[in-house]
Amino acid sequence: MTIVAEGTGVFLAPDPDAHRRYIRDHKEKGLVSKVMSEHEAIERFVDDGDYVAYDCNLWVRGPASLMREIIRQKKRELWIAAKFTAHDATMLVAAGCVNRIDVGWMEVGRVITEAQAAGDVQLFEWSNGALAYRLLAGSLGVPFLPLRYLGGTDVFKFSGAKLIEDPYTGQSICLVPALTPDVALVHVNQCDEFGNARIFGAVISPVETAMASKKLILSTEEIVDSDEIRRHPQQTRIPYYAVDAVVHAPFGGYPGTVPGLYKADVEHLMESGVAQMQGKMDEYLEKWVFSVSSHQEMLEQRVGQEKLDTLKAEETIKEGYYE
Amino acid sequence: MTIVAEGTGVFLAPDPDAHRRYIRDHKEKGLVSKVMSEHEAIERFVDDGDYVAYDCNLWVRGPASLMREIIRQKKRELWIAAKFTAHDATMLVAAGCVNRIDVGWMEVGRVITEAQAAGDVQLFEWSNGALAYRLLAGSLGVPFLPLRYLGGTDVFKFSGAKLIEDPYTGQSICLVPALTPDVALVHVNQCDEFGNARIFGAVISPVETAMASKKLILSTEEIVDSDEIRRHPQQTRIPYYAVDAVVHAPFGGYPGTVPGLYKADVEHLMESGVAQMQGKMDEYLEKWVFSVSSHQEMLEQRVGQEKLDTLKAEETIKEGYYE
Amino acid sequence: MTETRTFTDMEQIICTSSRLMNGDKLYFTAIGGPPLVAVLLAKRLHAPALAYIVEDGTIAPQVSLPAPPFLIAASGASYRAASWTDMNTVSFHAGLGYIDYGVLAAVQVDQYGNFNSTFVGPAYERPARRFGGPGGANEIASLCWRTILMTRQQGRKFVKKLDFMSSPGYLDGSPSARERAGLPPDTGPWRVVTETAVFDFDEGTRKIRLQALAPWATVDDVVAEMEFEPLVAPTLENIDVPSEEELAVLRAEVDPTGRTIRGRWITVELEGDSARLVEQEAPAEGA
Amino acid sequence: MTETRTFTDMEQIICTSSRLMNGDKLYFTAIGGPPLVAVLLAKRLHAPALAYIVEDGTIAPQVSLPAPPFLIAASGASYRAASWTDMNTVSFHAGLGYIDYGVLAAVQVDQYGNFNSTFVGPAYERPARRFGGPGGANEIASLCWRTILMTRQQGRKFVKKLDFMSSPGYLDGSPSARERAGLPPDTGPWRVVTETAVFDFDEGTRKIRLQALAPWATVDDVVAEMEFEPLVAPTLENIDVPSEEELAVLRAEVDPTGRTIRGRWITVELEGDSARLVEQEAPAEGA
Repeated sequence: MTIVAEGTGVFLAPDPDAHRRYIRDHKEKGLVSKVMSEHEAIERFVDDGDYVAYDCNLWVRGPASLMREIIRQKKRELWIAAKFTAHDATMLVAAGCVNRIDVGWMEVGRVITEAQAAGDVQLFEWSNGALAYRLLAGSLGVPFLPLRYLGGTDVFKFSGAKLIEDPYTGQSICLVPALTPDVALVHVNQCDEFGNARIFGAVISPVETAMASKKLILSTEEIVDSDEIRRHPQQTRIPYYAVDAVVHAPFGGYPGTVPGLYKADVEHLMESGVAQMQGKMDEYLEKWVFSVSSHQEMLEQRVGQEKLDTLKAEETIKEGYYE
Repeated sequence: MTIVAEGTGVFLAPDPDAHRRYIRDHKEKGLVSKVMSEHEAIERFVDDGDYVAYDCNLWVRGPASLMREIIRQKKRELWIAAKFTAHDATMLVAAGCVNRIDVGWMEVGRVITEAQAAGDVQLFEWSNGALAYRLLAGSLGVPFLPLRYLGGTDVFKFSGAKLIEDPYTGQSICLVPALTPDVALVHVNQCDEFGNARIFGAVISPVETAMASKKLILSTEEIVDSDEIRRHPQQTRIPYYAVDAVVHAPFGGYPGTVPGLYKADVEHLMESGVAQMQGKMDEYLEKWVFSVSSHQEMLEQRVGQEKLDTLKAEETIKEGYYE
Repeated sequence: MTETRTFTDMEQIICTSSRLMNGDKLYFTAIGGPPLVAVLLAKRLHAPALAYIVEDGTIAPQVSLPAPPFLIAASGASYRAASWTDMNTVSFHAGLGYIDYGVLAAVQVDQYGNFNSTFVGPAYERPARRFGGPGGANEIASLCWRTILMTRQQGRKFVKKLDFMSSPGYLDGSPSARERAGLPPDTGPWRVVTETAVFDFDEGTRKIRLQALAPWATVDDVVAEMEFEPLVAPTLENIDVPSEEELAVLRAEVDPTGRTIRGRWITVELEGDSARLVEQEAPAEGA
Repeated sequence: MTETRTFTDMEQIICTSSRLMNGDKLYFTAIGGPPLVAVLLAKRLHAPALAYIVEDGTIAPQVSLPAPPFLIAASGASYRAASWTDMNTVSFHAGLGYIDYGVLAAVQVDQYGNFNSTFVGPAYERPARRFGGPGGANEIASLCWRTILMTRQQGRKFVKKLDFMSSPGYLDGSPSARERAGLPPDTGPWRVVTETAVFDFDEGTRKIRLQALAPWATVDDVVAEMEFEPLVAPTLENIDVPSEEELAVLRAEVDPTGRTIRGRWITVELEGDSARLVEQEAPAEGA
């Protein structure tokens, strides 16, 4: 069972035993309410230097309000997994929160290019699938998983993957290290006060992300009664005992969409794109993050009820989500 | 990356490349109806010598009618994965269909003990979890997966697991080979004519079993319109392109339960238990399998409408399944 | 004031085990038999908030009592769960360190808490008696932080050498034996519960140690029903006999068909904290 | 009878690609951009039964046209799917061999069909231009049986050496190079489609080979827009220019906002099977 080749990338090293100890010592097994404000959730559960994982942010069901709170609280030296994301990384880098990015796919522009050139941010190469798969490994509690891609490419060379001789088939196969983030941010459609959570629609990897991470913050469009959760146990995708914080965040995915509930605010997405192209991310962040004290205040003072009503009204597809 | 220890058990060797070629050459990607009789499905898709996988049979949502058809057609030299099963293995061994069993947990009595002593059946030791996990590996398309149990026990010694030094942590960890059965039998609540299938309730590993196998036969309580399937895509657990046969089999799980639909026939389960203890499995099989030409005939002539109505009426819990 | 109480050996095992369980811990139990009955009893009587997961993917169900017959194949077993998942998913939760206690039954146990649920007899191919296999016991005993084992106090159950080691205790008892075998550290058997005794494990040697005793049994009674001599704790705790309430709930609500709680009958006379054996049935063959 | 037709380079690429697609095959497409538009066009015009999966776990959706704007973040993109799963699940289906064709866009392609979507420029740390990363392209190009690549016919896109190999073609072109790198056998790039050409790959050398040509372009035109000399098939097939129907559907239904189909304008004069270039815009910088 030979190691044929190894990538040279820096990666968050898997340590399943340390992860187990953390879970044992910190998770609440009883049914206790975890409902708290976004401020408290981010303050208590996101530390400077943390590896932060999330999905598909600013497009579909992303933890956008939690990310803005991270920026508002000026968290520093975060490491993120940018898989299948829009300009989240740009916002976080512009705000000075992030200095390491594992790349699957992210919208990139001058903010990140300049930060990379200045040495303010380091990029590490993976792919969307490889990052989702590393999170799967983390959620299985194992230190690595084999996979049948990455090999042969520069992504492999810049990653933490290894090419080995498979002891079962004798053929070459890649291994990738499990990813066990310090904290996961997951936006869900519904959960109860304990954290039993429902997610409606096609997804990237919210369940793997949730279960792979040491700390887990949920933001939710709706807090529903626990009895209602228990009437449809098959809909519960994340169990309460994994959850550290439940943040009630209607429109928490804004400016992205929560399918079945509200459309993405394309106008806003354009505004942020233009801001980054024109080098005006500071103004953008001031307007949307720093000049308001909370997500709720942003919705009221920056978006406005009329726009929110429109985004809801225009999402006419409910089928499969809410009916 | 050293191999520290290896089990000596015989196991179905993983060959992901051969599996891929089979899938490429045999699966239908278009939307074509796969509805056929249980007779045709078993005749076309179960060959003597096949490795057959299924879940939780004779208890909960098992492919009981398909298994009886296998016995009726006198398939020979099958190899089965007995994970979390009742006396399925007993029936199949008594009928002379099976000569190899990978054991997780099965109800065992004199039929299997005597067949083992006579050399008519070989047992290979795993655990429920290890077999479900091997099927997961198969469904991921990889040749093996690491896991953190089996090691140190006699199960390990009698299995096909390997203990290696993990190239990421330096610690000992087990590997188990992927299990890619020749054919999966999966009983589902609902599917459309193409095979898009819904399963309601807690499950063992029907999805992994389905996706890990070369051939896939579904039996279903109900065939629903494809438009209805597409109105709730999140409920589809098995996609049509993996499915080779759809057998309409109301009460297909009998004498087991399909939760939310009908109760298990405890009386019947007792009858089969007694038959096996008294060495009368031949009589049992004659009555319930050979003397009837089909599942439908068994229901009509051996179970009777009154009993079926009672089993349905007594399943008063619909919540979470059908409401 | 004396009082006479009659119960089965299995009822004692179940009651003693259930008293070890708390509402703020998470349990992984075999899907039926004594482990599930003990969990349901604890939940019904002193730990209503107790949550447990089952191999079939059911997470934290709220079984309404009286339990339906044949619980293993009844929708009542997963009623009002927090989540319905699958076998792999709950194993992963155990692997991640979420599950505090595994609760399991064993056919044979050795001095390091390794146990057998595969076969007894001289040779693998010709078992005197073949059992169902480890089921989920191997993973539960490997991945949960602590394991509670339930078995009867009989010489053929506490053996010098297992006929087959289906699931791990402390293996050969050497330091880090479990870790070297690929199992997560700081895990292992925590208590072994029988009708007359509770055993724990010595931290230094990882050998089984008598820790508590039924008031109607002596250390010699217990050791007489073991193939090997266990360690004995300096002070032995007292095991309460099943209370009237426990027995009533067990028989009427948790196991109304009596399939699990049946066993050999034991009658004791109670006086304060002490109990005197009045009568006990001989063990049945193969029980 | 001559006729004048005007279309963008990207419209040509999309139409040519979509004509390569069949209703009885399964496709894995990037979630947006030209690959998805080509698939939607094929599904709308000549292959209504065509099924495709997307990285976000959507299996075989039935997008109702006209497509909603910003499809990547619209529920319309997964409307009436056969199944909603997740990113890992659809990758597993590809890994199991279910997916016939991957459809992807590339920033740079080399002679073995390896491609880049990470950065262009002299050094990794100081890219002239940084792109989003491979996204799902690495897994799609590795696991699907065949890959269709879409890119513009420009010298800076067909390069001798990639600035970064984000996703695999035939790697160094040596026999079994992909297998030695851990990828499944019998997979690899199948066609590269540009506005003027379709390339396939020589079976022996695995080198890119000009296989079809737009009627208004010559082999020299194509080769002039490549850093290396491709192989040329003995007989070149003819690429039809976008039909009026294709353009109408593209513009009105598949990409009504025009975000994907925009590009440099090309005007040709058609006469029977031949077409004469009337005018074409110069390529935009960075397009």
